[in-house]
Amino acid sequence: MEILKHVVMDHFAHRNNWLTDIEVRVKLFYIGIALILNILSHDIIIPLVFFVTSLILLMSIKVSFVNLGLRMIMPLFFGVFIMLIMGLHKGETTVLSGSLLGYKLVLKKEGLLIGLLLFTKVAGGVMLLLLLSFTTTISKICMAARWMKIPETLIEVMSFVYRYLFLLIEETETMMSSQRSRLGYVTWFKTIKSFGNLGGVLIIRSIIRAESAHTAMISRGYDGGRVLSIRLTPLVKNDYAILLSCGMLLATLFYLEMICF
Amino acid sequence: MIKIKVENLIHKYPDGTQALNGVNIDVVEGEFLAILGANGSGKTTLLKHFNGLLKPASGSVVLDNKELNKSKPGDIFRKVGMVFQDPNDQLIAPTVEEDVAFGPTNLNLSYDEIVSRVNNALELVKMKEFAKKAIHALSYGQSKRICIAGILAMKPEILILDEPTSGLDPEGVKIVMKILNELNKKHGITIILATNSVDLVPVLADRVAIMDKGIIVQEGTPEDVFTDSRKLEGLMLELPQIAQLMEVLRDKEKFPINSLSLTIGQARQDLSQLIRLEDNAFVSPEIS
Amino acid sequence: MIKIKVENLIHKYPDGTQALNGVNIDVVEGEFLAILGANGSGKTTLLKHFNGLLKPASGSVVLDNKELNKSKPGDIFRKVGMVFQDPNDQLIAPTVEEDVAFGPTNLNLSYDEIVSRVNNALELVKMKEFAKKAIHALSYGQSKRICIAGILAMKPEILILDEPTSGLDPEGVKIVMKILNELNKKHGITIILATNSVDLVPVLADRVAIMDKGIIVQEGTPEDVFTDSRKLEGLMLELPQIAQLMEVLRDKEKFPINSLSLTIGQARQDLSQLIRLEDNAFVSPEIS
Amino acid sequence: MFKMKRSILFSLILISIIMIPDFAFGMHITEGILPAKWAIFWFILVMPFVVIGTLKLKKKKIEVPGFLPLVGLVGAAVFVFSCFPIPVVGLNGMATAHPAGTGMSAMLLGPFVSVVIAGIALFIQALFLAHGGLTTLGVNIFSMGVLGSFSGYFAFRLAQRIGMKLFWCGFAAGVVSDIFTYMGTSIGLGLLVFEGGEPFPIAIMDSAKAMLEIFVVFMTTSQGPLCVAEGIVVGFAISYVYKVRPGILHNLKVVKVQ
Ligand SMILES: Nc1ncnc2c1ncn2[C@@H]1O[C@H](COP(=O)(O)OP(=O)(O)OP(=O)(O)O)[C@@H](O)[C@H]1O
Ligand SMILES: Nc1ncnc2c1ncn2[C@@H]1O[C@H](COP(=O)(O)OP(=O)(O)OP(=O)(O)O)[C@@H](O)[C@H]1O
Ligand SMILES: [Mg+2]
Ligand SMILES: [Mg+2]
Repeated sequence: MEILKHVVMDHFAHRNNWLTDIEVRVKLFYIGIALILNILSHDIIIPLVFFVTSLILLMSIKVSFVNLGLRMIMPLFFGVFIMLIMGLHKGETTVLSGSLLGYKLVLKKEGLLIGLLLFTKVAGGVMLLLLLSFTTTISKICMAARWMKIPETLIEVMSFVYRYLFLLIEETETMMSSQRSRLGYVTWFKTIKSFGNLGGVLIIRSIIRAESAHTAMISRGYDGGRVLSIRLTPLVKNDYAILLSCGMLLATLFYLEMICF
Repeated sequence: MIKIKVENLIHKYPDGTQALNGVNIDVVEGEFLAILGANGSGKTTLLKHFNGLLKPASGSVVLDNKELNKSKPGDIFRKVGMVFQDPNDQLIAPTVEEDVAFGPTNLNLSYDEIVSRVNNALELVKMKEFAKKAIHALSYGQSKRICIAGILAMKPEILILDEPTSGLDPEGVKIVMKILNELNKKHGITIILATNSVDLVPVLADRVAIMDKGIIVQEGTPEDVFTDSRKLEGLMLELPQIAQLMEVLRDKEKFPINSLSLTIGQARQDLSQLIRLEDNAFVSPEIS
Repeated sequence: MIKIKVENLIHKYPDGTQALNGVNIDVVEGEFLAILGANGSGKTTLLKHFNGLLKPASGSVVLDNKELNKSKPGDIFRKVGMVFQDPNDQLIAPTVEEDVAFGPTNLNLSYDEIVSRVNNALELVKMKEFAKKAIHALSYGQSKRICIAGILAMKPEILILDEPTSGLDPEGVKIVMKILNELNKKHGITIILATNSVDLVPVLADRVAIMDKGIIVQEGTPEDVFTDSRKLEGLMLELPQIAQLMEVLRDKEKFPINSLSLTIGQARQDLSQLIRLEDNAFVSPEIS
Repeated sequence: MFKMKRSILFSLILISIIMIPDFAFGMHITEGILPAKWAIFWFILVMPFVVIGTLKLKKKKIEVPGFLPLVGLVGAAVFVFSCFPIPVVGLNGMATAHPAGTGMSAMLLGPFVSVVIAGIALFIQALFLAHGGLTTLGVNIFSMGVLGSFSGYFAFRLAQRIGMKLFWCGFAAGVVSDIFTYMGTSIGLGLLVFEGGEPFPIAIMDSAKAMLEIFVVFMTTSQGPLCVAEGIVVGFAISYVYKVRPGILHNLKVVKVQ
């Protein structure tokens, strides 16, 4: 739970800096195209370029290494894992071999190289994602989603999840503390049982909360219409300019990769 | 002019609890009515009848000469705004701005009108700089203010509040009470407020209704209602601290006090007058 | 004897909020300590350090001469019981009985011992007849009492309470305060209580510590702490109502009062003495 | 020389196995791993489920007032539930693992709505926690959303049909949905080995072997015991709700009114 709270906070996106000020649709366009280029790439250059540029951009708004590191750890472990799988299954040239509990394992060079490419793609892709999440609030993403004609219902459910997620996390933490302070976690089975109770309480609470949220909505005139109300401002010249330059940059990158490698 | 007329209101919850046992009360336009009662006396249940969130088992609630049962919900919510006890139950959108805009949007106003109302409401509760903030990043007192703003943006004629100050520190209480006082006295909004704390009621309310076990047992100006501590104690309530002191002084110390002062200002007057009386006695002993 | 010693305690929440900025405080065995502070001043954060629920960023908390960081959680929780602000966050078993038994069961006591502890705890909070009741069928005040019972059944030496009376009606407040007073004075349990309401503190606490922005700014007996309203107002707090009245009488009306009385009883004495003084003056004007 | 190589291999594999519980947070496939063709394939595969789920939601939203906040809040609760740090013991020793939670949401809200909730949770996790990703959203919705929800739902209903106690119904939903989720993830990863160039049967065999290996690694490290632990937790949770507020389960039509 601790780690979750540490990471799920979106306070970076609520700060004011030049990256958060960029139109959300422009950012989404850039990140989207970049992610596609990232997975299309055949060598490690493009992912590394994305990794480094995103990192620099994030540094420019003073995101600390600790914050980035915390979020990068798990994806990077995943990258290592994938490298191993690829190494064990693809290619011919044996690098290492051995057996584990009688199961024969052979690490091969070509596979490891493919794995390495995937590893860099993970690093690049995740850094791009972080670039988006550190500079864009969920409500802005909801607005953009509405502009993209994503069904209203989905956006509304997401805004509810987001609204109450923090509240429920906080309540759950308090409940866990109180269980702990009454020794609810002393043995494994008691721990599991305590978690079970906690899960049950969580469900009951969320449903009671949903009822009162609905009451509040009705008493504020809700009759099945929209939940979210703020509109996106229309795109202005500046946005188009950034959009265009992003597009050109990405196109150049793509072109370079096509001819050079 | 009578704004809301409640007659013989009875409410039964689905599990059989009869939370209201025949409530009668009139709310006059522009007044500040406080409903006072112990935990479980039925305050919240009564408030929810004022805007039709609950339906009476029998009896009637009449708003502006029209029975609530026969009005369209939309019309009622346009007139009556309600602030719930727990701000977390009331704030549903992800950011402050969107939440305040929620009500006006449902009134089908124009975009510009919505924006101006949101701004005005945030201005009134002094939370303008928090417009873009996420709801979950607010402190308790701040979220309480956003609740009020969200209702104000709907420009209701009647404002209903369920324990608006519980959990707030003294400064927070003062701010909320100041907002309410301004709304009532300057903007003429009718205010109905439920509470179980006695100390803030006398300062503001024009009229107090005391509830117990689902009925209204007493009604009148704060001065009328707070005359007898024993009666209130029977209802699990007590006099405001100052009134308790004055009562002790009157009954035990035999101070010559007529009516119990409820606020510090009144008590100050009363007590200093007493001393001055004694001073007079001292200056001109011959007269007495 | 010093039970808990807090030195230079600093706490940082993950999002960077530094909620405690160097707290120093000693808790003496058997005392009743009240921690007073505005919303967000860091009371809850401090309390959670007393039983190791939060870990200090720097500084130390020493319980019975042993650093908390180095003790086993089980040992700490055996000694220190904590009652949280919202009873709904604390009551997790389906029925009253089961909930109160939750703690003792985890202490691996014999069945008979558990039963007797549960009974005693329920007796203490006067909730014996509710033993079989479902938790969700309790009123707010009742659930608050069950929370206390659940902790009492673990027989802690120290009882920590976070705003134990918010949301309760005056009667409920009185009952909870009576229970606490009994536990402290009769059973010798050390009590630490956090609150932002000033009116109940002076009645009970031996000592008051005032928090602001994560540090303790003042500490002393209630009489020491509540001497100056302006200072308190700077901390978003206020004097108890009675003390406010006495202050006005002293400063504005020039009543000859030395120290501000905090309770109705004290104020009664002071004021009646004053009046009697004047009476004396009246009887023998020559002397003055 | 050969010995040294062997020990390097061993330590590599051991290290990665020990690390697994750390990244196995809900076990989502990370951004960047899937090549474009597979990404598109998975998106197309899950699209019908998401569309049906959304349509169902839309219909229910109009029919049942208050259904929208209900789905949102239960979604948030399941999200929080999937963050419980459950201690388990696997080959890699004592570790804390996190339940998938889809069994729970499928049980409460039905499989299609549960797919939608899983999709939203995955989207938020991809953004905030960098768990999973956007191009891998498809495969993750497939394993956690589609496989997890439907298997959990049917396991629950089946267990109910044969008259098991509510605890065991919840247990079944938890265990089965968890196993299927990991199966989905193994399939997604194993298919990466699949190569168009080789003859089809060989390619399939290769991927199948990889899938199996990945699945075995999951099951023997903390994820295996986690399935059981999640089952117990879900079982306790659902029977707790039934004991305290049976009305909730009746209203959601999880259990029939006696
Ligand atoms: N949803 C419900 N179902 C059944 N009984 C209810 C429900 N809500 C309230 N009650 C009961 O109705 C009575 C009145 O409740 P109400 O909430 O109106 O009290 P209140 O005066 O607002 O109290 P408080 O000061 O604690 O807020 C109580 O006895 C309560 O237990
Ligand atoms: N989990 C958290 N993460 C980040 N900041 C927090 C967290 N909990 C509390 N804070 C912040 O730490 C400060 C102290 O909070 P704390 O809860 O200790 O205050 P408090 O004195 O108990 O206030 P209240 O009277 O409102 O209960 C506040 O500024 C608050 O916003
Ligand atoms: Mg109420
Ligand atoms: Mg607090």
